Amino acid sequence: MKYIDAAQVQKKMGSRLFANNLAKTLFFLATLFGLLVLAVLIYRVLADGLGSLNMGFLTNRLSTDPERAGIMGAILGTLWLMLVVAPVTMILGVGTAIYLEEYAKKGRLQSFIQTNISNLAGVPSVVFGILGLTIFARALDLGSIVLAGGLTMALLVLPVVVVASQEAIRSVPQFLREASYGMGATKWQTVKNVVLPASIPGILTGVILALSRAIGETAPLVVLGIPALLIPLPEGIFDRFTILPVQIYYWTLDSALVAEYANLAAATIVILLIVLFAMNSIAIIIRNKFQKRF
Amino acid sequence: MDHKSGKPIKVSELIQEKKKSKNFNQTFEKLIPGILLGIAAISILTTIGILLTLLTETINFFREVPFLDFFTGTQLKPLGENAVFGVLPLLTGTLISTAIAMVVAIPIGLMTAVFLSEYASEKLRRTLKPMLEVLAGIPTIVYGFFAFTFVTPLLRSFIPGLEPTNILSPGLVMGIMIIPMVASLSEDAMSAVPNTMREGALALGATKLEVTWKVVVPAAISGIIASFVLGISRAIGETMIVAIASGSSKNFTFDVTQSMQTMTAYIVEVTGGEAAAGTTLYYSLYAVAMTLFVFTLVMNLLAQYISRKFREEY
Amino acid sequence: ACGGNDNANEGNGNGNGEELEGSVIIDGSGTVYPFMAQMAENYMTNEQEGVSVEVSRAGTSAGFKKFLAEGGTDFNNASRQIKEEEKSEAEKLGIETQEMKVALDGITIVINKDNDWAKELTQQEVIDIFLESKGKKKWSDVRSEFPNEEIKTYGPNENHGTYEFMYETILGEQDLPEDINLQQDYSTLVDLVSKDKNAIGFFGYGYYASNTDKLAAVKVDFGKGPVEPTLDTIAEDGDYAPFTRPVFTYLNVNNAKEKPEVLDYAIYTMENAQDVAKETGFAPLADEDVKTSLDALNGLK
Amino acid sequence: MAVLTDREKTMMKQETQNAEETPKRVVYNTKDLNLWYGEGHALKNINLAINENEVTAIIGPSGCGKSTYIKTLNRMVELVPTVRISGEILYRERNILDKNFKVEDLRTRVGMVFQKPNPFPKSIYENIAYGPKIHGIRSKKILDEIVEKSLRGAAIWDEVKDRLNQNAYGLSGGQQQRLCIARCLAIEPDVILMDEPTSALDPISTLKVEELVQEMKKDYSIIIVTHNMQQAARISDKTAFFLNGEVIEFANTDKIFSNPSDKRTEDYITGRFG
Amino acid sequence: MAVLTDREKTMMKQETQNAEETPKRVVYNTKDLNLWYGEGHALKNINLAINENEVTAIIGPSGCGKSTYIKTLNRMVELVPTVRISGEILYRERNILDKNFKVEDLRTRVGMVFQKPNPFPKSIYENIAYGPKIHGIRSKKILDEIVEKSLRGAAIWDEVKDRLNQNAYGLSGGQQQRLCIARCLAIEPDVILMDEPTSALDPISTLKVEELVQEMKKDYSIIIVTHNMQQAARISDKTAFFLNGEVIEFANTDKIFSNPSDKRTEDYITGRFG
Ligand SMILES: Nc1ncnc2c1ncn2[C@@H]1O[C@H](COP(=O)(O)OP(=O)(O)OP(=O)(O)O)[C@@H](O)[C@H]1O
Ligand SMILES: Nc1ncnc2c1ncn2[C@@H]1O[C@H](COP(=O)(O)OP(=O)(O)OP(=O)(O)O)[C@@H](O)[C@H]1O
Ligand SMILES: [Mg+2]
Ligand SMILES: [Mg+2]
Ligand SMILES: O=P([O-])([O-])[O-]
Repeated sequence: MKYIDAAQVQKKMGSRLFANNLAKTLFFLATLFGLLVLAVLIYRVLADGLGSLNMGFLTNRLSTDPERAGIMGAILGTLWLMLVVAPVTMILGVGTAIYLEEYAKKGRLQSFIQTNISNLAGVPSVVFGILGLTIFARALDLGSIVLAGGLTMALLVLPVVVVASQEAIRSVPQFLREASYGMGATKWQTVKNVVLPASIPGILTGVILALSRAIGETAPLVVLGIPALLIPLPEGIFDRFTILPVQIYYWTLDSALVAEYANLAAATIVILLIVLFAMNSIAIIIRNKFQKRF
Repeated sequence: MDHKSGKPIKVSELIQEKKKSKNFNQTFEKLIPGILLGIAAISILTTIGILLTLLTETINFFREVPFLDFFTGTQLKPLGENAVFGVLPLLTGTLISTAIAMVVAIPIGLMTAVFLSEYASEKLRRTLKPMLEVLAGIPTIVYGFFAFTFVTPLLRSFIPGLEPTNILSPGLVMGIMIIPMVASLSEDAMSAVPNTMREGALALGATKLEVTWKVVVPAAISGIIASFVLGISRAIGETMIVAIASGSSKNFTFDVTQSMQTMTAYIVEVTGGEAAAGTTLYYSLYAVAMTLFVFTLVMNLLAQYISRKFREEY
Repeated sequence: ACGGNDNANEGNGNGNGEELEGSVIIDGSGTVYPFMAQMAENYMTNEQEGVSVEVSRAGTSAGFKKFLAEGGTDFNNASRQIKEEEKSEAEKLGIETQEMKVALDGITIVINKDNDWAKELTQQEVIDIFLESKGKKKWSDVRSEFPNEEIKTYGPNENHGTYEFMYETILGEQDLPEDINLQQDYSTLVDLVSKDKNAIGFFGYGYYASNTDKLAAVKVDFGKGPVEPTLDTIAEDGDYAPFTRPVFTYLNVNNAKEKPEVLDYAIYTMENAQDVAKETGFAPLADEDVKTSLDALNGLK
Repeated sequence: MAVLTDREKTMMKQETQNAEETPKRVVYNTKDLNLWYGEGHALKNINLAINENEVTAIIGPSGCGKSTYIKTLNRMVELVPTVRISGEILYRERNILDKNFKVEDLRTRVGMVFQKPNPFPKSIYENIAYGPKIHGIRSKKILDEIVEKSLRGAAIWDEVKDRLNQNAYGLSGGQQQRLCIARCLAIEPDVILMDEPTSALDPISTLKVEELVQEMKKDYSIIIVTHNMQQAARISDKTAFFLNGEVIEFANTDKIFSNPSDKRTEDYITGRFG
Repeated sequence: MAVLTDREKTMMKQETQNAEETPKRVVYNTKDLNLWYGEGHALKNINLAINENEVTAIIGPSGCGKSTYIKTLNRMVELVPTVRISGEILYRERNILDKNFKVEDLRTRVGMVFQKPNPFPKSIYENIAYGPKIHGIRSKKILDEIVEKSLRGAAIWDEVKDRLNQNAYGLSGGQQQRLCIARCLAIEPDVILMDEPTSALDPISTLKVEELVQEMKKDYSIIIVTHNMQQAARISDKTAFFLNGEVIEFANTDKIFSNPSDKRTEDYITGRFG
């Protein structure tokens, strides 16, 4: 007995193929949708921001007067912040990764730390802000200075660095370690002289990605209490500071009061995006350059 | 054991000599695991720190505001003489914005994933993916600006009742922000489905669409659902977009054209505005943050559980 | 006030002395913020480059909480006078405060540009609109010829002195409407009112003055015909007097004694208050008010 | 030829007689087929005519193009993006390489069984019902019948009839492979392509599949790629020997294994290379 | 025994004579060694005494425990977390399995060369200098001398002397392997362990390494694991035959290859299994 009727199959074929093509188009459009929004977003930001973007805007201090306002303070603040975040996450992130990959015995403690890190990665950034506010700004009485903001941010991006470093360390072939042990090297010598140098590109990529995340984060620092108007330039990690995204935030909010602030916010976004783009490009270059060397 | 070159150096003797002076290094070597463990413990300390700070102040909060009042109260008036602390307005704000975001992110993200993993040629995939990654790398504050200065006015031009600050616009923009996340995690899950499975279906005369919906998606479903859950968690925790574009009305409403406040935006408002230590208002910050933390933690654990437990065996 | 301490000689109120360093932390009124921000900016650009003056705007009441605390702020801007309980809190903490009246402000009732019916209201009508008890839900409830549309009321939230001035002085401590939209940021309020045809809101004159392209101010009839709030009508004995109030900043005297830059800034503020007030949408003080404050400050040296 | 057992020889003889008694119709006629993966020329001037209701075996050393050829027959090879094809493949007189020819159509008529069993991660029942369902058969009753018939056809019904709703991955490798055959039978194909269907199976499962292939010949035309020369000898009517993308020899199986005309064929089947 | 060439036989004879002329001192004495990977019993009651200045070959089929044994000799096997060991291994009379014995010390005296060349991704110079440096030798002059001496010792000096600062991964596989041997010589070990050092190399490189091993015997004791029986026969003095984690036979190489006492040894070296 024939169950499958060839004529029937033929008849259905047309509509099935049509559905397939329709779906393909739909899926393609869906993919384009995200990119279209990206294009509109960038266009809008450029259209609003380019007019205000000039040397003065980059080098001037903040001001309530949109004509005179500049983002030198925010740029310096961002730099100082990175100067805290980079070494702290690097030390904590790489240290944790080395511990997990090279020293920890596979077991409860190790998987506990591992789970903990992946959960930390999912904690909303505003909660980190509260942590920073409570511990660094208040309990340690640092106030909202670069150091407090940097430590908060460092904890926030720590999981990124840990995970990237772990992957980098894991990708160092076992035979290199064996070669080193075979020479009578101790574990730490092996880690320091063989494992770390070989995994540096991966670690650096992770650190750069973490930094670019930190550069764009706003909520934790707003929670930490960064003033809306801070004219003096920060001169060190113990100064109060502002950063680019926070500046964007206040200018966007106040654009209802002074319409030109919206343009300042857009101009700041342009700078922020350029910085992020540059950092990501560096990360990609490092990744491509040092991939697959064994 | 002198080597044939006949040179006077005896490395093994040199090594023996050096060994005597290496005591410092040896103690250092012994300390290393401890030091590294200490560093690794910082991540745990961070979690403990979060939990402790949230918990202590939350307990203080519940000394002043009854637990039930907080979780069942539809009124949130944190300021003034007769402050009322009901978290429901914030919860609805959070859940509604999350729902709007997911209505955007789930279908578009999934369709994007399907297109990239099943339909796009390798070359197209390699150009589209990095562009989506750019979308994922844009700071949320930029999305906030975009929602406030572009999307809201755009929506207001054809939704008459839409308030200047409303939950709809940030919800939509949040959805767009989450698309790349859903897309890339779902795509990973689908790429993990072995090709032999696709070939099996294609060989039966199935079209790509049929292969996708009836074979690939079901096989990758755990990873796909995990990506949705992570997206939800991300939406719940998102702060700046709503803080900028949704205003700070603490209305208990389900009308998406209205201004609503999310838990995250409340935290920003309270800390940015006042938060003089010791007041109920100050404690409420922690109670809300605790609620937020628990929500996202549950979501993250759920995502991990789903992708671990229901991982298909093929 | 005694003049005999070490720091006194260093603090130089005339701004032509030696370079100062350090920081001055100011919080409080959002109404006063534009005034104080401008003042701070002038001070830092023209006077003392080395001093960092930070101005925030949590609102008068919230600001007092930060002011009256261990290691609190140096100044608190206020759009109302310090309250009794705040004074006793200060005493308890051993904080000596110095009141500095800096300018005059008029509570301005703002409406949407497209609102063509409520451009003039009587004082009573304004009060009725902002009272829950009067139940004015629709514009037609106010005057029958007004449109039959819902009134949307807006105002700053309870952190703000402006709210309290409204509640205590104008409304006689009666509740505002249940559904009034209260906001933390004045910018949000401006935005909301400018986009809602049925909106009516209230805040300091300055925020109206810098947004005349987006908002309209209601001319209030206090019995002698409609009065538009302007820098001229806003004065303690001016036509807009019933809605006029002085705005202040409060100085932490303990800090001023410890930190010469704080006192220096306080003196600078009073010396320039009248000019900056005009620039930022406030009515200037009378000369004698300035002098009273300056004398008190100079006494702290 | 020591490689062949007596049983195999007898079988071969029977087949050959069969083949001679009734001249068969051609299902697949390949003409001057060339195929490139990018720059790699994987199939060179293939000419082969494959008969209805026969088992045609394709043998040859690794990399000679066996899989490529069989995958060309249902155009599955096009899943590799770099593929270029020239020549003609006539299936039932129509050129399947024609742009207008719908691959879905072709694949509905031509089933395929792969080297590694590849059931879907669904229930046994759903695995079989998948094909009929996509072709629009919804009726539960008909589906039930198809499932039973196909599983019987693949000689696995008795082993799974009590657990049709269990996941297919609970089956052993051999059972999975027969399930895949059943899945392929469910859409009642005309031709069945098999790419080393037993190479992942243990000897007993292999035997079962081999018997099944013999059995199915009645109803289907079967083309089977195999590494295992004994298997080709045991079950096929015709054998094609591929080498470096070329067909070196194509003839009745007993001829190939007892008296190959090409030296390279002989070298290969006597194990001198490959 | 057809497997051995004449050259090999001659060589064996010489060695054997040598061995008989001067009785050698024992470097490694393994007593009742047992080793488990988790539940898997990989080494069973190993007893072996290995002589100074000899080449000892370890042969046996895949998985018999050759690598495991040789890695136990420098306790490298402990890098696998699940390993458990019982018994004694005396190196120069001291039990290396003793808790107090520092593995770093042991490994400084006992060098190891691995199956796959594993230079560090550093310059050739740095590869050789690595060992001396970790042991605290900093002087550039001394390091220079060590590098030259070691590279000469591994018969690769002439090939690389002009590009000492280039990355070691630029070398061919055979050169890399000799570099690894040189690296191991740089710390002047007493014993050198080699785990199939030539299995990843081409025949010519293999020959070079084999010659080198012969050469190095003067100064070092060498233990070499090999898959290649001819190699064992060519270069070793003693041979141990492992099977399933046991030492089946341990004797002079010529004895093992010409007249094995165990049937299994004979089966293995005549290629009957493995
Ligand atoms: N996807 C591909 N891309 C490029 N070249 C391929 C691809 N698949 C196969 N080839 C090449 O085509 C040639 C034929 O491969 P094919 O898989 O058809 O061989 P085969 O006879 O099936 O071998 P085996 O017995 O190992 O399965 C080989 O040289 C192979 O390297
Ligand atoms: N890391 C490990 N974990 C568990 N078992 C292992 C491990 N390494 C080796 N084994 C097991 O121990 C036994 C001996 O392995 P070993 O590597 O010593 O064999 P071998 O003789 O060197 O083989 P080959 O010639 O293939 O290198 C094998 O059964 C192997 O599966
Ligand atoms: Mg193949
Ligand atoms: Mg081995
Ligand atoms: O911000 P206020 O001036 O209303 O306190």
